[in-house]
Amino acid sequence: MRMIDKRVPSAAEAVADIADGSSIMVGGFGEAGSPIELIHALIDQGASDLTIISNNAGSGEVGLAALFKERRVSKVICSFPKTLNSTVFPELYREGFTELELVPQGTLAERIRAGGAGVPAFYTPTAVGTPLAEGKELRVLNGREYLLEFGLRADYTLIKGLIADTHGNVLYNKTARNFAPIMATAADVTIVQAAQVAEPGAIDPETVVTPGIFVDRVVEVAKPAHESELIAAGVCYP
Amino acid sequence: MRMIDKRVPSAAEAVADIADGSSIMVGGFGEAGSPIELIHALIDQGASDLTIISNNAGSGEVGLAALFKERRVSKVICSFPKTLNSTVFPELYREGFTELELVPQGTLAERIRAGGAGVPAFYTPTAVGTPLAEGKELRVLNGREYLLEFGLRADYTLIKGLIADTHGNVLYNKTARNFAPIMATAADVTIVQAAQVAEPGAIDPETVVTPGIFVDRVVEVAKPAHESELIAAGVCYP
Amino acid sequence: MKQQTETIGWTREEMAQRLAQDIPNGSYVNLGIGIPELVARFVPEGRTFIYHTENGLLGMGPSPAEGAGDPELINAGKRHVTANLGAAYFHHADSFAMIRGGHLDLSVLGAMQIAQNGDLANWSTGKADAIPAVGGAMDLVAGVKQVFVITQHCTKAGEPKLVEACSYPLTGQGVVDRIYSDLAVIDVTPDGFRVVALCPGVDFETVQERTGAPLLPAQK
Amino acid sequence: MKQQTETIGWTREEMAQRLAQDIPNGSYVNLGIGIPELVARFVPEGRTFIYHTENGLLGMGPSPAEGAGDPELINAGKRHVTANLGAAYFHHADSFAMIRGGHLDLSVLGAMQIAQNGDLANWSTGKADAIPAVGGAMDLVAGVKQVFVITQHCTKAGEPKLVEACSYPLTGQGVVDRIYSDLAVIDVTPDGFRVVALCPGVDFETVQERTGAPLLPAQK
Repeated sequence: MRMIDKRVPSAAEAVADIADGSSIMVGGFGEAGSPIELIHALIDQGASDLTIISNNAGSGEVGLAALFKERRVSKVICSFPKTLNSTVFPELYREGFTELELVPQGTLAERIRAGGAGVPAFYTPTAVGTPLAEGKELRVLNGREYLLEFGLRADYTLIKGLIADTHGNVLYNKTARNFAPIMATAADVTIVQAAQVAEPGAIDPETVVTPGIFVDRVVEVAKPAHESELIAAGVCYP
Repeated sequence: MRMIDKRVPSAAEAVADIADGSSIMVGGFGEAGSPIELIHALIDQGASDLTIISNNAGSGEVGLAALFKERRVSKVICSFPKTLNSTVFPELYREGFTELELVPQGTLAERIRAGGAGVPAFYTPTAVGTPLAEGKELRVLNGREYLLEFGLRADYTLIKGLIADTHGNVLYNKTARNFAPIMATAADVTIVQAAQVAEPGAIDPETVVTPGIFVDRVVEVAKPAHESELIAAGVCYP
Repeated sequence: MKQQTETIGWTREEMAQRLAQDIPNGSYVNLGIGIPELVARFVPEGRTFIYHTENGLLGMGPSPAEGAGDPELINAGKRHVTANLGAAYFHHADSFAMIRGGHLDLSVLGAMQIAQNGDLANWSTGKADAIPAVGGAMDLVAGVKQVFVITQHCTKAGEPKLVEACSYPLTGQGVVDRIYSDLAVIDVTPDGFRVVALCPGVDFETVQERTGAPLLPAQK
Repeated sequence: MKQQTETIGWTREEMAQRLAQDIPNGSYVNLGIGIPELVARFVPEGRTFIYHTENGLLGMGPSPAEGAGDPELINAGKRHVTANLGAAYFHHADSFAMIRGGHLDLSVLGAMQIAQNGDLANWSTGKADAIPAVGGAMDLVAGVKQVFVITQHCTKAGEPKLVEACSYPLTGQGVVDRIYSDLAVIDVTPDGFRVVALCPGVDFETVQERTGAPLLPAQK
C-alpha cells in the first residue's frame, strides 16, 4: 500500500482548483523549463485576473504567451518581458491591460528564494542608483549602499521536471532547471509536470534537486512540447 | 596540458599560508563532514588567535577539539558548543580564553549563505523575544517581528568532500554535506579535502553539489579518519 | 510528590504513542532529541510520516543494526540513522529554509518550561557557569507550522513545567500549540492551558495541582 | 562620420580578440549578449576560461553543430550551447549568488552609454513606449569583480557612447573598469577616461573627437 502518492492523473486535474485572481510562479528561462502542458491546461481551465511571476513573458502564441493572449494575466512580475518572437505581451502592456513589475533577474531569484525560506526581506547591491531603486529603502551597510527587497510568494507554482517520484522529489534537465527549484519552495501549492514519474528509490538521495517536501502534485507528461518547435510548426494555442 | 588544476599535494601545503588572526569556517556537524586531516595540518602549521566558525566545538582531543586544546582559537561562532565528549571548549570558555558568539543553527547557516551570496543582511523570525535577540535590530514586517542578521564571511573555509575534480567541483557523502556547500561560498580561500580527486568529467554536471568556482584548493586524503574512531582508539592530537 | 509521578500517568512510550496518533498521514515531521525521538517508534497503522533531520536529510529511517552505522549518516542528536526510499540529502541552508519557510508540518520538542501563552524555554537554565548551546530549537519554533511539546509534567524536583510565565531564557514566544505530558494532553489556547485529554486514572484536580497556571477543562 | 567609423578602427572580432588577451588563465567569465559573445572565439593559446551563463551553467562550451541543439541547454541569450567537461548545472538563486557574491572574475557587457565616472547605461532608452527589460545586467555590474564593456565607440548615428554623464537610465553607478571600442582600449580611472591603447592607424585626437568627455593619454 502506497501511503504517500502525490500523483495526479492529468494536467487538467493538477490545475483544476486555481481560482481567478491567483498568483502563479511559472518556471522556465525562455523555452527551457517552461511547463507548457500545465500552462495549456490552465488556459483550458479558464482562470483569469492572474498575477504571473516568471523570468520572461513568453514567445509566439503558445505556452505563457498564449495565456497572456487570452487576456488572463492582469500583472506580470519578471526581469525580461521582451524575447524573440514576443509580440503578445508588448501589445497588452502598451494597451494597459497587463501591469508589469520589472525586477532584476538576480533580485527576482533571490526574492523567490527568500519567500520560500522564511526570509521576509534582505538587502542587495543590485539596482542601487538606477530607476529600479525608486521607492525602495536605501541603507548603507559597511560603507556600501544596498536596497531592501522583499521575499516573494505565490498561491501556485507550475514547473517542469525530467524525473519525479511519487514523494515529489524532482530532477531537472540541464538549463531547464533555472527557476524551478526555488519556485517550488515559494508557493502554497507546487505542481510539477515530469517526463517520468517513478517510485521512491528511483532517484539517488544524493542527487535530488527538489526534495519532495516542496512539491504537492506531480503529473506525468511523457513527451513535453518545446516552445520553439510549436512556434516553428505554426501552432497557436488554444 | 591541464590549464586549470586546483590540486595541492598535501594537507600541509593546503593550509600553509593561514596567518595568525585568520577567520576560518570549518565544515561538519558533529563528526560528519569534519575535515580532520586539514585541521591537524593547521595544528602542525601553528597559526593562532584564530576565529573559528563551525556548528560545534569538537569532541575528545582530536580534530577541532585539539585545535582548541592547543589554545589556537580566540573566538568561536557556533550554535552548539556542547557535545558528547566535549570537555576542551567548556574549560577554555570558563577560563575566558575563548570567546563564544552563540548563533541559532538556522541563522548561522543563513548568515553563511548570505555572506557567500553577496547579501549583506536579512531579516529572520528566529530568536525574536529571546536572549539571543539582545542588541539586534527588531523590525515589524507584515505584522510580524523579525531580527536583522548579517552575512558572515571568513578568510578560509576547510571542508571535507567525497569526490572532487581538478576544477574544484565537489560531491559529499550523506549527512557529511551539512555546512560544507555554503561555507565553500563564503570564504576568500576554500580548501577541500576529498577521498578522491578526479579529472573533469568524472562528476555528472547534473549532480555537482559545490561548483568549482567556489573552490580554490583540493587535496586528496584517501582514507580520512573519523572523530569517533580516533576517540575510541584513545588518540589525542598532536 | 516524586513517588506519585512514578506511579500514576503515562510512560514515556505511552506519551509518544499518544502524540503519534495525532499526526496526519503524510506529515513532514522533525523530532527533537530525547523523548521526542520515541515518537518515531509509534507510527499508526496506515500512515507514513516523513522525518526531517536538520543536519540535511529528509526521509530519515530507523537506527541501523548495532555496528552497522555510518559516521556520516547521523541525525541532529548525532546518532546513527538510515535513509528511507525517497530520501533526499541537502545542505544546512536548504535544511533551515524548510524549517524557517514553514514547510514542515510538525516539530516535536522537549521542554524545561511552557508558559500559558505558549512561550517555550528549552535551551538554557540561564545559569552563569552554563555553556550556552542552542542548536536549531529557535529556528524550529519560529518556522514549523505546529509545535508539540512532549515532556514530564513536572521536573525531577517536582516543580511544575507548565507555568504562568517562564523563568528560564526563552526559545520562542507564543510558539507551543500542544503539550503531551505524562498526565494529560493540553492545548495552548488564547485563554490559556486547556485540557484535551486526561491520562486514564488521573483526574483534572491532580493535573491542576501539578500545573503552575490555571487549567481550563476539556471542551464538550 | 558614419563612413569614417566604417573605414578605420578594429572590427568586432578584433575588439573581442584584444579583450580576450587581457583575461588571465583560469578566469570565471560571464559574456553578455551580442559583441561580448564573440570573446569566446578568441581564447589565447595556453589559457582556459570557464564561462558562466546566468541561467544555470558553469563550464559552458561552444555552440553545437547546426541541428544538434538541445532546447533545454541554452545560454542567457537563449541560444543553443554545450557543456564542457567539469561543467555544473545549478538553479537561478545559486547562479546569482555566484554573481552577487563576487565569485565571477569578469563580466563582459555591451553598452549604450558609459560615463567618465564608470556609470553604465545598457538596458533602456527610457522612452515611454519602450517595453522595459533588464535581465541580469544590474546584478552583473553590482557583483562581478571586474566589468569590461565592449562596444562601438559611437552609435550608428555617430553620437559618442563615452560621455560625461549618462542620459539614459543607469544599469549601475561607477561600475565599468575598462572599455574596448573599435578605436581604443580605455580605462575608467578616478581621473576619468584614460587611453590604454589605440587601434593601429587611429590617433589620440581622432578618438578624443568621437568621445563626449575628456580623454587622458596613456601613461608611460
